Amino acid sequence: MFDYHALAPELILGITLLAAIAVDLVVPERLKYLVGVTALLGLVAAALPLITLAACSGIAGCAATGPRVLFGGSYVVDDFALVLKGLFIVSGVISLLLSVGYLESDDYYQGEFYFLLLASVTGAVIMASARDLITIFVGLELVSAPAFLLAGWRKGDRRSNEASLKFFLTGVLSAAVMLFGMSLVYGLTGNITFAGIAQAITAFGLQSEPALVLAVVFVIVGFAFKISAVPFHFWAPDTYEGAPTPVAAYLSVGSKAAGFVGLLTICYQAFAPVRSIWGPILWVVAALSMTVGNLIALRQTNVVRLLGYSSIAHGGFILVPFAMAALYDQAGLADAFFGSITYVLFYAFLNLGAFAAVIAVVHKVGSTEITDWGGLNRYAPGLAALVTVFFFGLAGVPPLAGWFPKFVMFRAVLGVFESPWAIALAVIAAVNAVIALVYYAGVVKRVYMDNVPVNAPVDRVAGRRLAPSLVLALAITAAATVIFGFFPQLLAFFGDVTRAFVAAP
Amino acid sequence: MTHLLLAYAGEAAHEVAQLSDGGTLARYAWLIPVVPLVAMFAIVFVGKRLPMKGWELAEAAMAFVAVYGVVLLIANASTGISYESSVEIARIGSYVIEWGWVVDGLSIMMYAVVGVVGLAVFTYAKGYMEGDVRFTWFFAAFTMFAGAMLVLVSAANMIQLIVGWELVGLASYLLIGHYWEDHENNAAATKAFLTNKIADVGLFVGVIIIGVTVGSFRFDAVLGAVADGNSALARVAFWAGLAIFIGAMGKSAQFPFHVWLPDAMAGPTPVSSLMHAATMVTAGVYLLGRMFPLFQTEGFATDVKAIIIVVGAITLFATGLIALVQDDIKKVLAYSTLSQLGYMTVAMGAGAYTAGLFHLFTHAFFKGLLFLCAGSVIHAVHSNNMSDMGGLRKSMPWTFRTFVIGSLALAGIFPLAGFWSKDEILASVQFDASGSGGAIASVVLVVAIAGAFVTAFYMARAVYLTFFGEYQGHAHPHESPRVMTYPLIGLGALSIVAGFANVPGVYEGFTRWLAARPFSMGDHHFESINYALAGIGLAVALAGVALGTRLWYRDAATQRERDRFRVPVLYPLLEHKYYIDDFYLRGVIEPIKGPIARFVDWTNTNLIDAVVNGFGGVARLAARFVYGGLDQRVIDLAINAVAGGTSEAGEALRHTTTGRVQQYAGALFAGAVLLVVGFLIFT
Amino acid sequence: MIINQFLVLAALLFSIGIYGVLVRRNAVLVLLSIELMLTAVNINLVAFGSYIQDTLRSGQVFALFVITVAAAEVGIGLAIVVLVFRNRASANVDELDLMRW
Amino acid sequence: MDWGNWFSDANNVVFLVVALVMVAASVRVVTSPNVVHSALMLVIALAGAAGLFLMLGAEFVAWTLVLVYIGAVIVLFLFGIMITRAPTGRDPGRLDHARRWPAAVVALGTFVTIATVTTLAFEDRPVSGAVTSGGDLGEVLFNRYVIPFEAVSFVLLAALIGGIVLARKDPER
Repeated sequence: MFDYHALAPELILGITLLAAIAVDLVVPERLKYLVGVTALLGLVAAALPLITLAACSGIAGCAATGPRVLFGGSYVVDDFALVLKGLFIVSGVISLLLSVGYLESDDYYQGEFYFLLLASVTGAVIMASARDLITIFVGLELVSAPAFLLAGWRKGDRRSNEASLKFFLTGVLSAAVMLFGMSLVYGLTGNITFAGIAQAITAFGLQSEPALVLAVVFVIVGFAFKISAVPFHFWAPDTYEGAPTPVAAYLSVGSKAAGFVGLLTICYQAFAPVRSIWGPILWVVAALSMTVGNLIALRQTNVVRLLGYSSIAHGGFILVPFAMAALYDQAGLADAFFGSITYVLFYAFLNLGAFAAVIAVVHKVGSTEITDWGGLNRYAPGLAALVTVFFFGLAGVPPLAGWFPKFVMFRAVLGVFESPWAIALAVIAAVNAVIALVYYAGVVKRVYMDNVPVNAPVDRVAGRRLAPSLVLALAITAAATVIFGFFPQLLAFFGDVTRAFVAAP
Repeated sequence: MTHLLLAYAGEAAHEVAQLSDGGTLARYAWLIPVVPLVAMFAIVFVGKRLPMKGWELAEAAMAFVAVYGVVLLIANASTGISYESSVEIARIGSYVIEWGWVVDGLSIMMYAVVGVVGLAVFTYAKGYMEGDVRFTWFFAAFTMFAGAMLVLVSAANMIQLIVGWELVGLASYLLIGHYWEDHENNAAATKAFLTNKIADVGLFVGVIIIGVTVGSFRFDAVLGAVADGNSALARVAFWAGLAIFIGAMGKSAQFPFHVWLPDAMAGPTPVSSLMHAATMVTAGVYLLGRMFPLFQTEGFATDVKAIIIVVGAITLFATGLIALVQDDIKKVLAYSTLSQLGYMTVAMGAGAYTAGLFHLFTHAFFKGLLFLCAGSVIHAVHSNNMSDMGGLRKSMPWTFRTFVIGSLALAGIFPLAGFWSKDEILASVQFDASGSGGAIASVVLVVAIAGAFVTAFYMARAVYLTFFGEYQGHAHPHESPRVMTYPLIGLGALSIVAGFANVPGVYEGFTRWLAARPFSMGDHHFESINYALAGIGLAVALAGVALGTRLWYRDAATQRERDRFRVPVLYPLLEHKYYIDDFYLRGVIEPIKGPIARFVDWTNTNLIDAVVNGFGGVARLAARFVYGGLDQRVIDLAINAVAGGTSEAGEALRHTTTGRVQQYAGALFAGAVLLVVGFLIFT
Repeated sequence: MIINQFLVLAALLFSIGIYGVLVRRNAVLVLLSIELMLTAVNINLVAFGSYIQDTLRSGQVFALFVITVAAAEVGIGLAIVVLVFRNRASANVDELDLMRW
Repeated sequence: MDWGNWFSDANNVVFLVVALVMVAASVRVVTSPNVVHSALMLVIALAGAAGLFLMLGAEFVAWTLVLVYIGAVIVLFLFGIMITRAPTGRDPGRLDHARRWPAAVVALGTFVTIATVTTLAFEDRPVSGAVTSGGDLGEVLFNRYVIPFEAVSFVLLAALIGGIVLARKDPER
């Protein structure tokens, strides 16, 4: 029968989903936040089995140690899966905390919102363990489908409508392309489990098969869309800008991380024998993402849009270790894998923090236009400091947490610095790191050095108090940004344990 | 106290000497970077509530560092100290990231310099910043600035060095932009930050290449690999060394990364003082010193030294000339700092570890002093421009005396500090020219001697224009309060005596202090003073002073009038219409139609002037060209073009996001198909 | 029956779908075109399933999942289209340009 | 390959006919000036696909396609068309962009790439029409693929709940 312990997080999340609907049906309008509380409790409860699974060998009555392989290799609960599940749950919790105050401040449907957010997190949690094409596809759809709807949650706002429709159409389209690729993978290898695909590629000698190139690229497109890598990125800035800001935060972290999980598992496992195919392709995508994302971000006047483009660029940084995969030895490959995962982990806290700060500032200032943020530190010095922490953190200024993942990324790519391609990519990444600093510092500069704009709607909203949940989210992310900057090992440890993923073929 | 049997790194001590591990003193040296950083947080949180608004915390922290540094220096002078300790904070696979502190000759020297100069500057800043609206904030950032530099200096590994390095950059950004109400200061802060960041890319790449090759980021592991002749490191040493030098060029403002430093004058004067003397700009030279064996050991990055020496020589001469035409007194000093950093870089490029760092040591005192004096003057006359000054020697006697001491030290006049250190650099370059440096070093030697002349020349100008003649400003100048003059006197005294720390053949203490490191530096030490070169150096410096006196020691109605050359031979050809007329009038028309007597008279009264002015004019014209033509146009243009180009590219690219979802879809398909087709074609 | 005849048909349907996605202005019609593409995927999956003679029936199961997910997507898509239409009285995708650059 | 042999198989003739009908219907889906016609043409294309599935022995998939798509999805589409009052007359200019040629080039390029690459990979290897029983499929579905099965049920639930929220008209707004 099933290993219920291994499936406990998913089961708890599933039950919570149903419970959320039930709560939503029975509570009156003014108590709808209880649905959010239910979702929050469910997420926390789902995190508990992660701990017991991680510590399993020491628990009486828990026989299995090491990876738990379920359903004939379709579903695997290993350290990698546990770490990523943890990340998804944490980012889900923070996204929920960001949402509560935001939803109550205006006339939104609350109960359904929490339900959909939870459903999306559940999809991501499933993806972390998915080791076959069907499960990962369905998991991805469970991440995306609620997100399409959430992007349109500000029903009366045409921008939100647009955001939703654009996101939906490009999303479904990229899913179709990805499915076409998956069908070819299935046809060529006769397998849908990642392990089976990898074996079949070697056994049938498909390494230089053009059809496999097509299949690999098409599959990558599906995930590249999710991580908004150039040239599959166009939806991201529009959607971030139009969608409710907490949704944008979730899209840029939870949903994006889910895309990376798909990319990591498929590339490093199913397509492990054809690193020479996806390596160069992701080289191009990484270089383009960093450059295009950063250059366009330079010219943005809206801070959410700016974060949208910066998130594209960060996606590129995360892809950098992938790019040289063809040249790595086994240890180097583990380093590259670790590099990407670590970047995702750090970036999650930094970016959620940045969005939390944006939500808080918008609450005070009433605008996402950067010019309206001028002189923020005169009337909200605490928020100004938080903006500084997160934006400089994203820029990678030590000792804030952002420096460490960049360092790991550079080390991974320079691990094969004999290759001119590695040097070229490192230089591109380095130049982009500098460019990124310009626009992050630009926002900080406005916050501290500009005057309060005369016509800003500041006076109208300046006195508003922040929701306690938002303050909690800010506290968590700010603490993470500072503490993980000084003690990166606390977080990098989780990246470290995932190395085994690469070692196991 | 356990003693380590380690060979003294230097050539000076031929015998195998004992190095001490420093005992308790070294084990608690981690306090040196930590105390200022703790003080910074304390100032941020409680500073405003304290009676002196946080200044006392900053001062106490710097006093602690100064005392600790000096005590270490004394201990090191008696028995060389070499101690190192690290605490692991993170681990990437087999790579360990650590927090460590190094207590050896090099770092002790830096602790002492940062502490002593910092203490003087912090004391002075109390008076200078009095009444500033962001007084507390200033001292928080200022303490962080010093603390970050100490983090950098104490780093036992390259990662920590980068952390300190970036923190210094961040603190300088905050401090340069302190008067952010003025837009120009913002721009200056941003420019400094970005120029540094671009160069930092080099450091980053270099550090990672070395770290990956050696398998550790610790300095002792890296230098150990150099000592063992690690072949993997030898293969990449050139590129790694070059990358690291690029990083050093950014912080130490070497050509063409020097552009940020003059603009960085926008910050309050104490910031400039600390930045130019002890922190920030010395970081690059310090880094080269820390990594010195990599550049010096045969088979490693020795080829980079040729680049280093050339870059240093260009910097020292080109920027020295520019100092000649500046009106802003702080800019004169800023360009002079660039020039002196050029000397230090030249020394490093010539393989003269001790000489380069000795100049860093002496320069810290007199440049810190000069900036504080300039601040005192600016404080008094409410203007940075020398055209608004003049005649201040009467109203500001202490500032005048100390400024003259600093200027003479900088100009390299015997027996002040600058004389000894500059002479040692010249001697090292000469030694290099006779050895591996070859022709390049010979040329550099000439450039360096010419630079000594220029240095004396522009400092003479600064002294005469500021303190002599008639006062031209509007405010009523007065001597600064004692909290400001005492630091001047202290630094003035150090500027006089610091040079005696290393007199070849007489007292070589500094050489021994610096040599207290576990790995051989392999640089050359002189057994005695090179009298010939010392004579030449002193002669050109005196010539510079003399020429300056001839040109600027005179009274005139306005400062502009005083700051003027009369060059009847060169200017007509090149510059000003007025001078063309003048030339015709006095050089051609009058002699022809006037009597012979007038011609003889003219010759008598003007020929010497013409020669003198002509010589000065050449220098001045060259300076004009370098400043107006090269520095302001070409380099600024290049930087602006890069910045503008990036921005334009962003603007163009941004229009690819058309808002039309079907174009997004088209891009998605086209991207996918192009990736496939491109891959199939190219492989 | 050979595998290639199904593959060519699927490629054709997929490309026709792409054409439709790119030229149709009405969001509902774009969605219809995407359905064509998914049909192409299903043909591929089922044909490959038969070709491989997969005992796990992965191809057919995959096709079932694709069909189900596509149905859900159509529901979501139409809800969004209705929402957009209500606010701007048009379902044309090329008029969605409030946000760009 | 031997076209004579290929044609002698009755299955292939049926395939050819069905495929031609599907392609023709698909082309109409993307070119028809009438939205309702487009939707109905999709029905034909899908029916053709169901026919192909039957030929390949995938009976359960075929009937699911018919039930889910033709029974439900198309009806949904028609509702969508009516609610959004998409133009149903004969006016292609309002339904299509002027940029047909670039789109056709992209589509053609995609087709050539996919078709070339895939047909070269598989050549003319045969496929069997052996029937898969629904029981077999169910067995696999509820054992091996139970996780995606549950997940897909949540996708549908989310689509349902979220769809209602987005599509309903809020009385107070």
